Amino acid sequence: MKFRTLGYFFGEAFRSLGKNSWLSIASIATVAISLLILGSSVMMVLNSQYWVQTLASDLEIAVIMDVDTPAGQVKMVGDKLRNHNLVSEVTFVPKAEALTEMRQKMGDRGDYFRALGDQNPFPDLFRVKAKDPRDMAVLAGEFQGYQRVERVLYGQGVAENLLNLSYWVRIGGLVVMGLMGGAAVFLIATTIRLTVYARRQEVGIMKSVGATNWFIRWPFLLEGMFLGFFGSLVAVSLLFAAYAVACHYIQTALPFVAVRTDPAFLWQIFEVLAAAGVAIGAAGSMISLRKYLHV
Amino acid sequence: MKFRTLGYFFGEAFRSLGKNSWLSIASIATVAISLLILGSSVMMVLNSQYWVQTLASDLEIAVIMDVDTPAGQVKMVGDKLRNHNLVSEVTFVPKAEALTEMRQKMGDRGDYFRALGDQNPFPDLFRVKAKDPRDMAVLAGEFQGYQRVERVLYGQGVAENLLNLSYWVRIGGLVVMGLMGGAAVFLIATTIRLTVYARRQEVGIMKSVGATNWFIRWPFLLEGMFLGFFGSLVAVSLLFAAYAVACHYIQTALPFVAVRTDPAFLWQIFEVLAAAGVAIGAAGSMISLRKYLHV
Amino acid sequence: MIQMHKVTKAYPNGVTALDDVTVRIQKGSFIFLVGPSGAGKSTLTKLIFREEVPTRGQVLFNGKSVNRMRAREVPFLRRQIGVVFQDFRLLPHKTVFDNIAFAMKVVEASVKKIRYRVPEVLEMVGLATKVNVYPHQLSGGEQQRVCIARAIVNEPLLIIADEPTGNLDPDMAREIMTLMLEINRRGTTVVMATHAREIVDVMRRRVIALEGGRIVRDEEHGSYEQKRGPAR
Amino acid sequence: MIQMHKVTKAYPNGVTALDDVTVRIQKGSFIFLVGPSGAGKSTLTKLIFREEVPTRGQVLFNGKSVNRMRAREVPFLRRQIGVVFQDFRLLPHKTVFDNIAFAMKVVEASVKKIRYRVPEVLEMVGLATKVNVYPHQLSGGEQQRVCIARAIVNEPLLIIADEPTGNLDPDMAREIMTLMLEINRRGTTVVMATHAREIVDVMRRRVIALEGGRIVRDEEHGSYEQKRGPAR
Ligand SMILES: Nc1ncnc2c1ncn2[C@@H]1O[C@H](COP(=O)(O)OP(=O)(O)OP(=O)(O)O)[C@@H](O)[C@H]1O
Ligand SMILES: Nc1ncnc2c1ncn2[C@@H]1O[C@H](COP(=O)(O)OP(=O)(O)OP(=O)(O)O)[C@@H](O)[C@H]1O
Ligand SMILES: [Mg+2]
Ligand SMILES: [Mg+2]
Repeated sequence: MKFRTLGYFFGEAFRSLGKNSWLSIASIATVAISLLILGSSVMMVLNSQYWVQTLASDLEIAVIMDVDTPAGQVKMVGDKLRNHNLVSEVTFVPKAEALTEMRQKMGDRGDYFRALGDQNPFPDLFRVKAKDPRDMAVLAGEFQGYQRVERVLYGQGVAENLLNLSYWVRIGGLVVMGLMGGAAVFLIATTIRLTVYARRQEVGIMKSVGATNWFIRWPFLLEGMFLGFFGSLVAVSLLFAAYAVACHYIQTALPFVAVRTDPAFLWQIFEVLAAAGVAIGAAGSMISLRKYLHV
Repeated sequence: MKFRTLGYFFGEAFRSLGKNSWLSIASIATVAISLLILGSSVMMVLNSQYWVQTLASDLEIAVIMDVDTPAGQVKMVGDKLRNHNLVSEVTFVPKAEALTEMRQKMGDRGDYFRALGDQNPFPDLFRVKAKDPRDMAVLAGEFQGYQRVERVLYGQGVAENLLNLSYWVRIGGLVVMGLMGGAAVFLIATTIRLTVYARRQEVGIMKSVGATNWFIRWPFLLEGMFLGFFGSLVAVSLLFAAYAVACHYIQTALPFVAVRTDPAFLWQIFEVLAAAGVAIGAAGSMISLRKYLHV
Repeated sequence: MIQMHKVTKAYPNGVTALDDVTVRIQKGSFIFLVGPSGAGKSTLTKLIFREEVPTRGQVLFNGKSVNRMRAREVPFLRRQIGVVFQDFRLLPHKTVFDNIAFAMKVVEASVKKIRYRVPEVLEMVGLATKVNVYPHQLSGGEQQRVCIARAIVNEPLLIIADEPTGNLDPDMAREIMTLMLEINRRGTTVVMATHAREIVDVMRRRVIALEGGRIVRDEEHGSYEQKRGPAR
Repeated sequence: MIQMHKVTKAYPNGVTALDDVTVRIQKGSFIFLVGPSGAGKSTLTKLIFREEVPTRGQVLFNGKSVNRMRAREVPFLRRQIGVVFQDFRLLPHKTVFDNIAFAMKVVEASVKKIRYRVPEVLEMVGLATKVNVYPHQLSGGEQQRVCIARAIVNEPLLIIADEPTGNLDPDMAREIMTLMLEINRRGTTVVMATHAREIVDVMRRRVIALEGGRIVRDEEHGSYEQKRGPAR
């Protein structure tokens, strides 16, 4: 293939884009809508996973000492916890603090603690964070065996539930993404198939003056790829705009929900969508052309 | 217009559906995908609204009596509450029960209540449900004025928040539905536009042998409406199947979430989607034909 | 029946296809339009059934202005005119039968009449055996004859035939001409654009010669070319 | 150059367009294909550039079997053959220039050559003024000439012309025939299906007459119709 033929291919692709402008716009819009759906589900999945991870890493194990443990022994247990290689963080909550905390948690009804007078029925305790939340069950079991530890609490199953949830969110997200991706390819294949269908006569004429299949294919293929790419640009712009708004809203209204806003993440999303757009456009063109090339 | 011409219109519409079978399938699939998206957002909105409503109607006002109120006066207040015409339900929670309940709520740490010995610092109280959750603020103010009522609690703003949420869910849902509906019309208009574009030559020929615009339009219009209708059938089938699965899952996994499964609701959804499908098909055809009828 | 008064047609790209043409065509007449390729013959016929509108001037059909006609009336104008298009214009997704039946359905003819009339006209143009095939399955001449059959099927007041014998062998061309004459004898006006010298010279009807968009000759019993001495 | 051996072509709908045709066409010859509408002329030409494949029999082009050829080779066969299609087959979204240039781009001709050659062939067919218009903006005869220009632009080994003068006036037809003869004189083989009796009779070249899919006549210096007495 000579270089000038390459130029011809690009020229044809662009000319066709310009000439069938409303058709091009429709195709771009279709790609954009599909990728928008795809993109938002990707973002939702990644974010909810991220949130669950953040949540999970906030989970802690409460190691409660016997009420009457001497301070020395409490310190020993604390050191042991701090030096454990699966533990990332240990906070000590002395008796006094525990009482205050409890009162706060009880809110209005906490007033009734006044009935307790000066007694402090609370023990010393440690809040322990695991490096990997999945180790919590193991750690809890281990801590239980330490001396003068009355009991170990770690959310009574919340951690497992959250981790489970994260797993299901990932699975569900993959399913949704798969479906949406399929729908997108289908929509674009349909669109491009129709444009090729509308031009089947032309394809026949080209073949009858001696054009090879690839000579006919390339301009269509490039056209499809450009359409896909432009569509992904539109999708990314809209998606990022909507995401910025959503992030702002979430961060003010639901501050405890973690969202990802780092440029690397956004760039990755852009890359994925652009690649998907181009691939979808190319795939759509190829699928559509197969039928009409047997002239 | 003569009756036989009507027959011709239907005949043409069906022949074209059959002849361009893959095109028909593509269009039906497009309609189905669009309506599926539309339908799921409708269902999600309606269900979340329903859930919020159910939640809100579960909300109650706690009317807390002075700790030392004599039983007679407590009963009087109870009667007054029960006879109030905005109140739907009143439950009496005597002191003893309140203590037990409190202990349960405190879970393990509740053990520390043992320190209280035989003292019961809790008052008698009533749990009151309003007929309409929106009246709660007014009722709470009124109850506050009753004799020997120490204080009135009603979720410290939870009710308002939920009602607010319900409002925002409705608004958000309408926005999503509007967008999805628009996308659906656009996709279908594009599809039908392309089929008409592929047949623009035919339209020109028809006009040049003396066919009126409506004579040309009707078969296309009927074709579009059939495509839309079949698409909505597919969408409804898939939607209901998915909904059945989702309901089953939700009812076992999240029993506190209320879902609507009454046939009237499903029938309504079907009607809305079928009408939307037909309307979308017709609109798509009309939009598409406009351009090529000026031959 | 047709009157053109100082008609000029310039296409949007600047080509002037007709230039100040004035012509009057009587009801029941048989007219040949001749002239070199690109002279404006097809353009002239297109003005009559309003496929094109003139840039300047007036076109009247049965006393009614064609170029000032409202869009709603155009189909009813066209139903009075049977056109044999130079490029055939057959509906590709309809069989020969349905192509012709379509022209009848447009005027809401009865199913019975369609069943009777379509085979009849196909017989006239010698295509009785090709009722149920699609246009792309026909030879060039056969397509042309389907187009002729469609033009005559509704017994229009006027038949416009643009090069109706271009793809036909001389025998078939003669038959088609006989058919046209027969139809003309029954009162239908016929306007035919043609390059078939033999036919024009034999028939000796009114000949309007165009060249570069102008009428250069209009003879009552004319020949294909300017007479030089006696007719051969 | 072309050999057909016992070739039968039956279309899927059962029509037998060619029936046991055996013919041999020498390199450099000029051949007329005549016969009534639907005789099988177009079908015969379509077998040569493999638009259709025969139901039975062999078609050879330059000693190579056309009907057994692999799909990949077909474009290269077609590039050796310039075809004037009966239905023109111009690309509707390309200008006259681009329609012809397309045939050159297919063979990867240089931009310089295209710029030089396209106006040259348009000049030959008398369309120098219509370089930048689209096919639908041309008259029937002009479209036909664009198709002729496209067929000759790559200087093919063989030119197949299917009714190339059907939409042309006699003067223009004569010019085109002169052009074809000129090209033939330079060594190009020409196969022309035609109904133009005058042209065939004047040129006195080899005439192959088809009727109902069979060769009914094959004369070295033939006329359009069976000779009855001396040529007129
Ligand atoms: N749609 C159009 N746009 C621009 N120019 C046009 C259009 N149609 C025709 N022309 C030009 O107008 C002139 C007359 O065209 P017309 O089709 O009337 O010729 P004609 O006499 O029918 O020729 P032929 O015998 O070749 O069919 C030609 O030069 C042609 O190129
Ligand atoms: N694709 C097709 N499918 C079915 N039948 C066909 C097809 N093409 C041509 N035929 C039939 O084959 C026969 C020969 O057709 P062909 O086109 O070869 O005729 P022709 O000699 O070129 O006629 P003309 O002079 O009218 O162009 C005709 O009866 C025609 O109806
Ligand atoms: Mg013309
Ligand atoms: Mg032919």
